[in-house]
Amino acid sequence: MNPSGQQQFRLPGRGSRIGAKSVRFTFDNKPYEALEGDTLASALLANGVHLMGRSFKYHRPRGVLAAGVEEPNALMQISRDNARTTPNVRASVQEVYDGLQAQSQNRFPTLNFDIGGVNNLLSPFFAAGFYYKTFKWPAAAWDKIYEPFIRRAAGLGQAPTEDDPDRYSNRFAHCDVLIIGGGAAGLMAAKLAAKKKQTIIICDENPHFGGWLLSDTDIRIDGKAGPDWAADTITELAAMNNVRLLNRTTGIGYFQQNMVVLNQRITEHQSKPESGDARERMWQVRAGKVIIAQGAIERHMVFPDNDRPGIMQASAAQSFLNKFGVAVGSQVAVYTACDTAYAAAFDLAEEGIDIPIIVEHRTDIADDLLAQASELGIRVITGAVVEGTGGKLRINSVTFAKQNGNDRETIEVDALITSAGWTPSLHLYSQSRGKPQWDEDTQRFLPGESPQECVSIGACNGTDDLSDIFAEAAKCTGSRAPRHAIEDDVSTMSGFIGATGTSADKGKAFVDFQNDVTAKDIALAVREGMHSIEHVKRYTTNGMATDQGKLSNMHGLAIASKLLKKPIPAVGLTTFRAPYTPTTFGSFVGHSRGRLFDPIRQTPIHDWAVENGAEFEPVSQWRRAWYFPRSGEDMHQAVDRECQTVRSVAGVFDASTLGKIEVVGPDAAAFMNIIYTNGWDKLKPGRAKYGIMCREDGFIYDDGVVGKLSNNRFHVTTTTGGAPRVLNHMEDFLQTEFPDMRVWLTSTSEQWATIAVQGPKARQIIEPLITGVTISNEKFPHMSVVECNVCGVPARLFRISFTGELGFEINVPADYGRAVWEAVWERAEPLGACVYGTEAMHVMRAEKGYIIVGQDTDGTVTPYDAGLSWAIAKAKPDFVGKRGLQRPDLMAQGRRQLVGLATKDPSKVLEEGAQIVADPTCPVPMKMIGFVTSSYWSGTLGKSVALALIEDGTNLIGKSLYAPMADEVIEVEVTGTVFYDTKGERLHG
Amino acid sequence: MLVIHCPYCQAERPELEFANAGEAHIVRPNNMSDMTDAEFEKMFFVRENPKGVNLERWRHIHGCGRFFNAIRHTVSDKFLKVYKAGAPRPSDAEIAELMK
Amino acid sequence: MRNFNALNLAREALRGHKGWGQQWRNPEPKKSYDVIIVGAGGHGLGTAYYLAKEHGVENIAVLEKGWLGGGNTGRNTTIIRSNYLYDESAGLYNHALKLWENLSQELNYNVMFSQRGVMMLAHNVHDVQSAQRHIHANRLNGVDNEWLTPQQAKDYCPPLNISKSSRYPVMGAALQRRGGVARHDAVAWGYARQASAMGVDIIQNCEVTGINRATSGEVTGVETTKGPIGAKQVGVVAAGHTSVLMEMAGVQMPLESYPLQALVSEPVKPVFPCVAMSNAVHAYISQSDKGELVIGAGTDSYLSYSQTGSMHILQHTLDAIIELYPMFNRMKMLRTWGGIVDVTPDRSPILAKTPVKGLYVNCGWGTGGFKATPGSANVFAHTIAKDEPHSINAGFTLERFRNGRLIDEAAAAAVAH
Amino acid sequence: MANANVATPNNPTSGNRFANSSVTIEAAAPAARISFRATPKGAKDFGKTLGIDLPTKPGLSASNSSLSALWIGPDEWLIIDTKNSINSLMPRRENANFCATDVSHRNVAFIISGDGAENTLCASCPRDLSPAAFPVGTASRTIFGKAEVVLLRIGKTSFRLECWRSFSPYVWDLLIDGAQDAHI
Repeated sequence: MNPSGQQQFRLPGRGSRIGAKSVRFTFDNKPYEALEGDTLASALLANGVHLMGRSFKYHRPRGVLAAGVEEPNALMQISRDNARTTPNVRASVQEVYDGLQAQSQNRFPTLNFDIGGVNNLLSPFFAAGFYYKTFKWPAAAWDKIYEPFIRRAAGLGQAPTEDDPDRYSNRFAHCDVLIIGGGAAGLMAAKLAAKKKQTIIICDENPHFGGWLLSDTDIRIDGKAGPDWAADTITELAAMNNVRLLNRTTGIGYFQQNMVVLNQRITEHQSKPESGDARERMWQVRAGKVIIAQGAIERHMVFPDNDRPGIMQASAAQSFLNKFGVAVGSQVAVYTACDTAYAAAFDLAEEGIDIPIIVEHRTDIADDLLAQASELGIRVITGAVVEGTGGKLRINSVTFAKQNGNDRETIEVDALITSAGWTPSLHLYSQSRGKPQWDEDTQRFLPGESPQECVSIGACNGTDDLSDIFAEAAKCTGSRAPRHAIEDDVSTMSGFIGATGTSADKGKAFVDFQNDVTAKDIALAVREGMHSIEHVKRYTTNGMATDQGKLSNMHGLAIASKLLKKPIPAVGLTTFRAPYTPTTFGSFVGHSRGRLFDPIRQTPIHDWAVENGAEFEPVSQWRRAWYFPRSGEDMHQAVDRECQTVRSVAGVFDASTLGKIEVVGPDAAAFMNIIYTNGWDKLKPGRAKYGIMCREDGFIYDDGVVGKLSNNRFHVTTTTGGAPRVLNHMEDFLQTEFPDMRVWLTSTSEQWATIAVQGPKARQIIEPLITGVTISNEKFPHMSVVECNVCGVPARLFRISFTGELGFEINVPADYGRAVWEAVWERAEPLGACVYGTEAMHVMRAEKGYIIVGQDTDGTVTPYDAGLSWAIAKAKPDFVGKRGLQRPDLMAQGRRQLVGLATKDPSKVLEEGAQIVADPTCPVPMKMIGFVTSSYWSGTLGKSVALALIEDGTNLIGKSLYAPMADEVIEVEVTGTVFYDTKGERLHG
Repeated sequence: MLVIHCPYCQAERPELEFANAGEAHIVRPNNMSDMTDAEFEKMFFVRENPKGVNLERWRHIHGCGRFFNAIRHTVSDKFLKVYKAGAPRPSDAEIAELMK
Repeated sequence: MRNFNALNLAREALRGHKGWGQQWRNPEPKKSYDVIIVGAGGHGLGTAYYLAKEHGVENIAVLEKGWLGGGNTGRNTTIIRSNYLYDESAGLYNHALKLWENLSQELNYNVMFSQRGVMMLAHNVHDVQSAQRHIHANRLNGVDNEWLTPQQAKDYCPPLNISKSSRYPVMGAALQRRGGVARHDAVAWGYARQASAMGVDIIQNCEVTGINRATSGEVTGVETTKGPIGAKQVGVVAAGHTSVLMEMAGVQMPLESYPLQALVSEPVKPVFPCVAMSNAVHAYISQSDKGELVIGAGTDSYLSYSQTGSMHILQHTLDAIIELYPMFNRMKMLRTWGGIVDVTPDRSPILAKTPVKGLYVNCGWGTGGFKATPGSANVFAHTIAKDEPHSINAGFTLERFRNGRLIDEAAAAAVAH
Repeated sequence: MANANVATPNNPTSGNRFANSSVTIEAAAPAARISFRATPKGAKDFGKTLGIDLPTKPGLSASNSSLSALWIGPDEWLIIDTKNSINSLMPRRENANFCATDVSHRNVAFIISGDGAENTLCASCPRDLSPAAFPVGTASRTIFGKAEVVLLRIGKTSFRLECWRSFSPYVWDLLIDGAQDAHI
């Protein structure tokens, strides 16, 4: 040991997981050296730094407690740069890399001197549940004063403030056997299963496989030291192509039907990650069989002032020593109720570290342990308790006594290691919906029956003995028990649960370190009537910190159980929630970020619109050209120009996003009769019709023009957003209600690019491009459809209009969409026509009173309400929605009906969504009789136009109503829905 | 994500390929107009919603496209049986047998 | 019951909090009660509280199969708002919001109601139209709700991504400033404590296994795992389990029960000042006083009583969260959990009498019942006490599914939440 | 054969190509495609016309030198012909037992090949695509990220992926993102 320089607590030649190369890192801006392979915690301890964090509520100084994922105290902010900063990283897990920057959290101004520490002095007020009892006076102060204060004090690290530049990825995987945990149990299971030619995935959350074998120097398997046996086994497995080894990979969640989600960390330990490498990868594994070999987690002892830096788990001290060659102190006391702590003490003593005392809570200790202690000159006091500790930013003394309070003694130490026994990790077993069973003998929960194809082996199954573990591995893989020469000082892993100490009133005996939950808090919760463990948890927040109760849950349960005088299983066990350890959002999101969040669908004509300056609007998954501003135009001016140009000359519009469904078969018309409210028997091939479909409840579901191509074939169009659900709706009725109909449905939405040409000169524009048919008004009247060629391409040409003008819609196979569009535009532009977008389309259809499903209807509107009673074939014996429409409320008088509204001041444009009242002087809450569904400025008409759903609207035509706005009341007159060309003559031009 | 056996594909497929389509064996009568309002309510709105064995419809929408029926336990979420659309509702005795 | 006040708190702080008694009694059930409420969530406990306090009913029991507040009350993301579209909804939720504003004082229990504002994002023209329709209707109903431009939304909620190039660009937002969040457990505990003090027996670990009716049809009591208990009136307030309970009385319900998940991140310092919701991309988020980002996920597509959900639902939820708040990509998920939500065909609740005399039902809150807790409890108590609905819940009947007079918030806004 | 009077086709994926050390992803050439729906008799009849038996077992496909017929559902096939024109494939007249719909332009396709092809797909497709579960010739409609696709395994390490054309930019980007990890 070199007490003056860097890494003064590093023990040369010790540590199976570290290399010789040194790396540099900073903690709170101070530079330190570490060795390759160190965790941040082992590196800081090597440098004699124990103070690593502050607690959540009381801001108490804290050191590292554990060497693994259960660490509650040593949480840090790790940053590569401003964007790559991560809060709440466990120093016991983070591997050190050259250049790593770590900052302590939840302290101001510094970790050594934290003003928040005043909370510790106020802690008598801040007992469990104090929030609920206070901060209520005066009422307004909660939001303004108390809550902001509480929020600032809580919260640990800082969220990043920039977008994360790193990549994350996902992999769906399938295997015969998934093994979670690569300790002795998992490795042996993998070895045996692999021989059976099964496909295997084995993962371990640590950088190295081996589990506890890496921390225990006493184990020999076939004469090999634990780490060597693990390394050889890995080499063997890695050579087999049916085995996938995933280190730094945590089984975070066990879902239905043996789907287990693994989180793999790929670059977090690298100084300079390869660009392109994902930071993390999520594995969604569907396994034939799952073998859980997660191990067990050592519990700390609960006693007064058990949280000073320098106090840690015995197993952590042993891991720091044997994996990293780090001594956790020079005078290390031990407080234990479990045999395993002796191994830690002996390992430390053998390195020459002073072990002044083992305070043994139990009275009956195995003779060989006592003998070995005595051999090493270690004093053991049995039946004893630690009553308290001294020190501020580091422990400097420990006070212990016999359980009856006799023989009190205080000695100087710089570390105290404790063990209360081991808790089998049941997290994944429980998530698989297994019910943990209480084992009274060993005072622990163990896996019970497995509801899924899964088995727990090793320490997580409560098995301590290595040869027993290997036998379990053999059994669960259907193999013969392997023969191995095993040397292991088997020690039982059971211990003590609950709080110890004779003078419980002095000091704080922490159960949950991070959330500052003490044994007294648990007692208070019980006293206040919190008798379910879920109540205790929620009232005290025990087990709700970032370690999710891995250390605290059993202690909390035992304390409550004792006070309630109920057996532990009767108090209950809180549910184990995924994820097993906190898991980056990014790894859940994986590839689905930015442009991959959701497909952005674009039409074949999209690029042309981009090149011609269109603004776009998102419509369901699509981007649609909204309007085409010319230089200097705002939206209003562009839309105005587009509308007036269409009405006076013509316009070209990309309607490709409309849904299209081919309905084909001998029973096609009969099927259409069922799906639509309209009748389809009389429609002749070559003709088209506007159709309405309802749900069974009678409300409008979708609409669109349908062309009849032949007796057996309809070309159905749907709304843009409605296409998938309409097809599903049709398939549902076809497959399940009318399976005997010979009809087939095929989506052709994307087969066709649809180019609408509308306006007085529409025919003139397209006529020369068309071959095979005559499109005169006589030969090809309004509501016609024909198959022909356009620009030499097979096309479906419709004569339809959504503007009220003479109109055509050209459907060409999508690859030809852009070329045909350009050919149309080449003819249209010289004639003074324009291209127009969805906004102008909306204005023009509103001028004509044509509805948009979803805007002028909202799922509570019937065809009658929308003024579409003419589209209902009442004589049909059946159609979807027929019975629903007959329900009393749907037939009632005075329902909201679609009407037009004319503002008294024609220049006033109503707001869409504005509510309409009959009496604007009525006090709030006002009686609203309807609302504006569509409203636009009509440049063509020189006034505003609006559609509205108004109670009994058709009977109110000519009457005045009011739209009360925030700052004015707008008077309107109820009108019909058609504002432009009320006779509809222009359609037939 | 469940794994669902599609009776048309005769294989297990991931849930992401399917859409749940609600309660199974709701009869849409031939002459809907004769239904009372109460009967319509029962058909369109009222649902068994059992805590236990549920007879439900699925559509293999991103697979073979077919609607089919399944018997699933709503506490364990386990499928007990799948069968093609139009096949008769399994008898209570058969369902009880499946539960074993 | 000792009052929670500064003086008592100070006194207790100095003596190790030894003097606090039980917040509620744990009695054994009596042979019979005037009113039995089935389900000790916030709505059920609140109903008992208002029955005792406002209607003078003295002999009340609340039966709970698990532990009180352990269902959806303790599992939701605690969003409170009242900016609903239809008059009936606005009336009900605004009644609740007014009660929320004084609930800590009323219950002498800090429910930590924090009016930090609820912002609902609009991502396309249709969303904007829908938001405006809500805002106008809300104004005339006396419910606050205002329109924010994208920049104003960003100012109100700095982590929000308002880039025009995002997949679903933010085109604005509707903000209800009076909306916010509360501490869910405290609501159940606060009601339980006061109800218990007024003599209401809260009986936990007591599952109802049958509803008993006289030959003439009316309710006479319930069968439970603690034996039969008589009652003149029974109110079922059992969320996801409503169908199962009502079936015991022979009443079939227009309900379906779906798994709903939620999740929290690890705690961080204050970074998200309000509640923000997006129906279009299905993302709901706020930050708790502890510092956790609280995120509501979607429902699975199938019925389930398992209180667990699927991985892909969590993924889709976080996809949406990161689309809107890309800076949270490195944050870590700490915990997920699931609940069972009972959903009606029109996504509005049922708060009503039933065809069975003496049997009342309060259900169908779907994913958004927490916000209504005090209002729902208050009018449901009225409905039971008077054997007729309060004017506020008069529209929330069972009959509406027969006559077609739905309160279809779902149809009007894609998702009611 | 350029014809000044005939519009020039424009395929959104043409020219797309990506390669790294383990996988190559390319846009497939335009092809004639039919969505074919039929009764069993109709399927037999049309199979005779095409000169190929339409597969009747789930998940199978049948191929000859230019044409592949993919089983999609019990009454649905996707017929892809990389050489012949759609006009030469489409049935001459309507038939009460089947329905053939031209979807040549609805779909586009990518060819994913190389040792990392399976991994590339498994980044976003939940199906088991191992050779044991998805041998050469297997065809299936499935889900790829948030897009519906049809997968056909055309070789030991190669797949054809068909998707609707407006999803192709998304599918392409997702394939490339998956390809970054294909060597793992």
